[in-house]
Amino acid sequence: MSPGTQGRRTPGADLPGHPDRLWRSAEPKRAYDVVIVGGGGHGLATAYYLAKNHGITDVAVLERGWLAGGNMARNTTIIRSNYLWDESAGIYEHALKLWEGLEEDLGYPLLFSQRGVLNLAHSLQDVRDSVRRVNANRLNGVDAEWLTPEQVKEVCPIVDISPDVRYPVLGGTYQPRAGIAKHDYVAWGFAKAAADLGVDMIEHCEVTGLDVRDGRVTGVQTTRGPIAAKKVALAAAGHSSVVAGYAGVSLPLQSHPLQALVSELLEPVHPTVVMSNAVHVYVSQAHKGELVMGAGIDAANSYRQRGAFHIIERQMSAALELFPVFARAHVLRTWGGVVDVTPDASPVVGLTPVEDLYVNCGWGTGGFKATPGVGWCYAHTVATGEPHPLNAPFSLDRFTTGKLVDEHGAAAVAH
Amino acid sequence: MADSVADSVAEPAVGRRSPAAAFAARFEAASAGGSLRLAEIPFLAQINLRVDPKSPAAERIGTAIGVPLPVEPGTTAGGGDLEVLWLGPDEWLVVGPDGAARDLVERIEEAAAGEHVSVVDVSAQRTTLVVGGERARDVLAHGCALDLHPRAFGPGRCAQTMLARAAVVLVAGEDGFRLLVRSSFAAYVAEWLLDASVEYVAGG
Amino acid sequence: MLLIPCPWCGPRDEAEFHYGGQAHVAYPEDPAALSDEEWARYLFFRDNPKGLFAERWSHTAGCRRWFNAVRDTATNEIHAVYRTGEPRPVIA
Amino acid sequence: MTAQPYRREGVTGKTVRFRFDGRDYEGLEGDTLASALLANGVRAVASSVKLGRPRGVYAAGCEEPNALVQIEEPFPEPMLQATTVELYDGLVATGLPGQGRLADRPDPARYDAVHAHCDVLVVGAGPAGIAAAGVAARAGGRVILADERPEPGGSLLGTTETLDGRPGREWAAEEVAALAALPEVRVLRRTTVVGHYDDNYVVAVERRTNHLGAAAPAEMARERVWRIRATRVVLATGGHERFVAFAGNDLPGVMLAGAARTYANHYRVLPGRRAVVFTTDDSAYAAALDLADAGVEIAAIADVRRAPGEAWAARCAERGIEVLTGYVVTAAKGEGEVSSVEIGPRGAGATREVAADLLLVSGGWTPVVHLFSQAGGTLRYDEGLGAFTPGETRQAVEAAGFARGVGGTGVRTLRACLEDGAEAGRRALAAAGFAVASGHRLPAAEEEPTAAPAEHLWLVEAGDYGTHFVDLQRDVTVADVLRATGAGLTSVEHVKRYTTAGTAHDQGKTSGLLTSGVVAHALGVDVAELGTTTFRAPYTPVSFAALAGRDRGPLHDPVRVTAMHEWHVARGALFENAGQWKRPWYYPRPGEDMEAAVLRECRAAREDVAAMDASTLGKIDVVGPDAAVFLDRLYTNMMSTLKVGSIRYGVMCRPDGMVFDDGTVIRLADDRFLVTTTTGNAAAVLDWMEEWLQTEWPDLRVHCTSVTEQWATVALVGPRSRAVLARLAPGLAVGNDSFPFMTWRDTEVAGIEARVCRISFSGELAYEINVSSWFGLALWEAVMASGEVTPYGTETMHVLRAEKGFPIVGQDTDGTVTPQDLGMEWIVSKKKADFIGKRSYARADTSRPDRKHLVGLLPEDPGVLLPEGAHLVETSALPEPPVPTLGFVTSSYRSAALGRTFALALVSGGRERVGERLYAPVGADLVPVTVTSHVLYDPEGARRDG
Repeated sequence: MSPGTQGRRTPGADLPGHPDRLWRSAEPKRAYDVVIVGGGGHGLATAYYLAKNHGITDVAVLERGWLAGGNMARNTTIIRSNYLWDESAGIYEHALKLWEGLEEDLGYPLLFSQRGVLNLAHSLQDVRDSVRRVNANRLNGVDAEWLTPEQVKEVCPIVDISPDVRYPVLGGTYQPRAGIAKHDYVAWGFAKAAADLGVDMIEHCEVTGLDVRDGRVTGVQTTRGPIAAKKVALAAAGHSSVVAGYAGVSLPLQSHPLQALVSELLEPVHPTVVMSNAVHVYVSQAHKGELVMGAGIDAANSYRQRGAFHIIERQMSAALELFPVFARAHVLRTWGGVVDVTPDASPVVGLTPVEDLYVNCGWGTGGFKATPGVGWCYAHTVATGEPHPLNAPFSLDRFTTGKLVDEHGAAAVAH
Repeated sequence: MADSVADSVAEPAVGRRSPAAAFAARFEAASAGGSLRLAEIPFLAQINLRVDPKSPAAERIGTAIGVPLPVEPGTTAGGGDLEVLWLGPDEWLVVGPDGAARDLVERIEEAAAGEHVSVVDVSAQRTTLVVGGERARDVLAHGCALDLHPRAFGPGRCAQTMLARAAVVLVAGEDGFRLLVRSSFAAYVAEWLLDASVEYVAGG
Repeated sequence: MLLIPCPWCGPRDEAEFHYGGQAHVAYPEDPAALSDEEWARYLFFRDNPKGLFAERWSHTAGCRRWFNAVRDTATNEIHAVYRTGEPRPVIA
Repeated sequence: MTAQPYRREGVTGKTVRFRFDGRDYEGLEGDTLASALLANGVRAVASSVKLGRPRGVYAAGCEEPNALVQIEEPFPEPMLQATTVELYDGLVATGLPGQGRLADRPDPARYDAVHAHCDVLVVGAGPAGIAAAGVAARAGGRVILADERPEPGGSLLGTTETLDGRPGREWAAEEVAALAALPEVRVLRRTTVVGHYDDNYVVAVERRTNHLGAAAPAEMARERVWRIRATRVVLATGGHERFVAFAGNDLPGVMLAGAARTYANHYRVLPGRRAVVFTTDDSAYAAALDLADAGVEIAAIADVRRAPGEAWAARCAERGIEVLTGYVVTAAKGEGEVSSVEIGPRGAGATREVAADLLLVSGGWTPVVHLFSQAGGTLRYDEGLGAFTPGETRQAVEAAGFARGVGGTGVRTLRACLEDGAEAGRRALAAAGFAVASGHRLPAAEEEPTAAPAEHLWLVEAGDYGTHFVDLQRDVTVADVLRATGAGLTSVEHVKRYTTAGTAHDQGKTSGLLTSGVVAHALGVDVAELGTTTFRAPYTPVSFAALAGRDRGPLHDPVRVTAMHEWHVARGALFENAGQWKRPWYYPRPGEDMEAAVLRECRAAREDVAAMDASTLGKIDVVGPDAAVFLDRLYTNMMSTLKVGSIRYGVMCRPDGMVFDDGTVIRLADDRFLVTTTTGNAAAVLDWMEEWLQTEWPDLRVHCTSVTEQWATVALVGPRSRAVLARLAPGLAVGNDSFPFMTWRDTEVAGIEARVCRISFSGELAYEINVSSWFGLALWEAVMASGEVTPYGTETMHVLRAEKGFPIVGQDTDGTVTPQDLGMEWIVSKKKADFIGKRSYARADTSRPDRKHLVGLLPEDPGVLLPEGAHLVETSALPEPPVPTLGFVTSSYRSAALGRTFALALVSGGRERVGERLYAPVGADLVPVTVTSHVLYDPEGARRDG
């Protein structure tokens, strides 16, 4: 070794590896008790809990591309439960509790790191909304604190809290139990565990039709042939409208590109997760050292997994307002996912007008954090034919009654 | 019609202040090198006109002010001390000298003769900034996505567009560009222009 | 950054426009006559196709006119723009 | 300090001094950090991220996977490739162990962005790109030619090829200089095209002052983002050489053959003394011969093929260079760097060890298709090339030269690239609408040997794949790939994620195809079928600061100010950001805190006279025969019955019935109204009006025009406001009968033409005086001149209105609140057949009795101020969570008028709870409060007439 490189730390050395066996891509059988359309995090978690909690193992997860290659592979991995409304807090907090035992449950190192999440406030109204959310969280048993700018600085010393910036940091909410996990590991942990329980993982199998007879779903048409199913559970994220449309079910969804990016590996500078909805930035530093940042969604509907450049520029100018030390970090890679957004920025999980056809969609920019929680509840819904109490508020008919769960109005916590 | 919102104010000798008045000295300093010219033209009369271009009123208005309303999108028409900017398919901005607003409103409303038109004095809604000199295009290109090449945006062209984060009406003239900027944005645009000019001014 | 051909101003950057979602969704003639389901459909349900989509745009930073476009949401290619009130053109 | 031992003999130039890993060195002007380190014999530049193995310079450009450095001075910059860092005096750098380090101080440099437009954008100033740009430019096209290097030439820089009888790089320099002199041509050096977006929106980053070090002029942007909109794009991006996976292929001293050739020819540096060459195609022969000419001993060439190009073999034979066909390198060996190379026949057979300090590898060349792929183009596998080449695209872009795989053998041929580039330039300009004459003269290239077919070898088979590196930077080996495929993974994307291959700083430029090849090998499938991973922007890393550009600090977002702003600043007002506006929040006097200032301002407004700058309210002129009908449809209440000369308050809702905005409507004439909006919603309301008019009701004859900034507005408030106004407007009859509440008058105030409205947002006698914003400051100064009027800010305005129970949209509403929830049943017309939002009030949820209502709250302790955002519960002790909330505090203040604190809150079934005691959890306490009406001050409205 040269004198210049000897004895240095190797920052990548301490990361856990993967097991030697994950899953074998299965050939589709002719029929299953349950077919799950979409092999992303939600589909895989649903399969796992169907098998584990309900003993239903004659299950196929159909994935049009490679497993967990959609939004699961593209999100910024933030996990938190500090949502405004009781209904949201219920399902996200259930998810967070599951996250806290998930590595053990799945037997997979998920790099789940409860490093806390800060949501910054930049206007007096942001402050009101934030305090409102903190107080709501506490009543719901969700850990939450309101921090002054100085306390924000203690949690994350690189945040610029000077009053001279265009939109000064007036404080922030902090959820200490929140954090991040490694998205691929989570998907693969669920996939491996579900496969071990007998679930078939069928990749490169795109659903091209839903068979509906007498108002009841009976199976799916795929690029690898027809598959009969007693129940079909949709978990197709950005493509939910397309798939549900095969059964004549309309969903109140619009699909938009959402972008994210990473920097090169950097020495640790950022100990937590910072989100700033007012200026549309969310950033954490992943385990190997790269900064992971999310941007806003493109305004127009699109299924291109690619966003527009000006969104990135805008986001970066906001990011440097908060974190001037990031100036000479470099963007290595940007990418986009397709997110399905509902009118009230809350998901749709439950029954559909077609019998035995279930839907889980509309998670917008926030689906990753819910993965175990929604898998648990959705599996219950599919297994019993009745919504789990935690997803009952997220039924389709709320758009008719008007009982929306509006998560973008007051709290601005869309992500 | 009862009294109009549009009625321009009388002209007391003192007390008027234009939105970019505080920038006069800095504009002058930035213009000293000769490669760039920044200045405010304050207090121009500006009348926002909405009328169906195919209506007789549109033609009468053109006659009354002595400038036919330009119907080609993104163009201007001039005559005497007036210039008419195309803003939209049924919308124009009539720009005249300081003090001309009241007279313009009266002439246009008279020509409209009761037809459905909208005539609004917006003289104080926007101020006018000049960006001239050989580096004018370079400076504007930092924040304007339009192709400002003379082939695409030569004299006689105008456009509503964005300059950096501000909405502007951009007008190409023989000796540079004019920016019509919302009054509340004038300080931002002025600061932005001065900042964009740093390299060109320093380099001569 | 799409280049969107405003029917009046010509091609302009996407950032000058405001997106208006699905086109040809008329405000109901008589909302009071609608069932809750029908009203919900008007309020919240819009098509979300992967492929050709007739949608509304407003050139907010330019001439402030609303117009319609047919765009392929899988490729972002704009096949046609047309003025509000005109029928959706047939795209081969 | 030593002389540069590996510098070729007889090379002179300007000496540049730099420091690396704590040692001082000298290089030459024109060096990169990599070439200077090589010249000084520094082999190990960095250490690897996972295994900590020493790593040396592997490539000569942006594809470098190994030689990662941290810049320390003149300003810290994390993780750059030594191969792309131009050397300058005073450069201090260190080799990286995988992680870079950010500066702990603000970056003083300037960054900017610029828009550019052209008929043809040519990416890459190599032979194909220069030819393309030359044809397009000479035919009169607006051409941008962008190249990432400091000088043009591309692949010509690394060779000894001649054009028109002189060195290729000289031809390139002269031709590009000639093009740059054309008026419609822009040549961008040191400019990397990093992103290709929809509709030929192409993003490039120009590095403008990096190479100047500390001498960089401060006013010059260090990096510039070019946002280019091109009618046509020609991608002449050339190719990257790839390596082969064999044991020890990461040792310092192992280098891509083409890179070594570049170091020898362009940088005049010998990357070693004695080399073994390992190749799968003909291209490495040229490298070997050039290096031999430069003085490197070529110990042997191991060619995996049985039949290398005959001409090349002959040339080697002439020089006595041993060519071993059907041979592979089985291992590079050495302690910390290459000292010997083990070679042997492919498959099996006796190996032998050859002493060498340099191992040149060529695993073939991969066309650089990143931008084509980013543009949405498909890729197809080219068997001859052993790589993916551009296929179809809907965008107006094409590849040219080697980027298109011209030649088809994997070996770039100069003449073919020139011709292909010229053709592409001609096509592009013609497609952009130009008449292009044929007959552009191309320079004469030397005769090149016909290339023999390449053989595509991904890995040298072995028993142990532990040091067969696939991705050098991520320390991914063939063993790792095999483990991934063994775990059941069958897609390259999965393997990439399992192993992290291709995710490093170089984004897999040298390793991407190799990974695919190894995965295909492991799974026994075809690379063509397996495909490759997605190419994502940016092509090379881009600094955050470049992307942020000048939208920083005060220019981050426009600061909107009123005509009176300077006065507020001079008076020491503190400001609140209200959207983009800066609004005076309160005006503290010396020694006053916010509470004291606001109480004083409130008292002045209630007991005396006070004034606020209300200019930020949105104002829209609505005119036309159908204006009244139009406003009836937008507002929940009736506007058509409003009399000319009068004013009415109104609320607008969304179709879902939720409050969207509120304000006053002034009827100026039968067909003319002036509508005011909240400060934050001015643009949104105007857009809302235009949307309905244009898309739903084009039959209505109405025009809307924003006049927000035409007018400056002063709110004059308090029992003495009438007296102040009377003095300022002697021509105005200010009596209550002649100027009643909710009417307006045109008059002169302080000699300025003005419209005075008698409206009140405080419950007090109040006026809003509107003048041309040119006179806003003059009016304000006139109002303030006597010193009797107290200026007040938004905080006081909020207190005053809250005492009266007037809601603020966005503070007391959150998009889920109806007018009925606000206690404004009276403003929701029962007479109108329809208005926007009406239908929604018949839905189940909007008619629930337990909806949240706006109510007042009085803390039982009148000194306790509830935090805004506090929630309310029914019980005096908190049960275990989850505890259902009854609602929350939207506004909370100390009231001078009430002599106590109070709050507004949205409370479930709140109007039925008036008189009830509820509890607000605040910290560890439960604060008892009493629910009251939301109108707490002067409920009879006795004060508004003074």
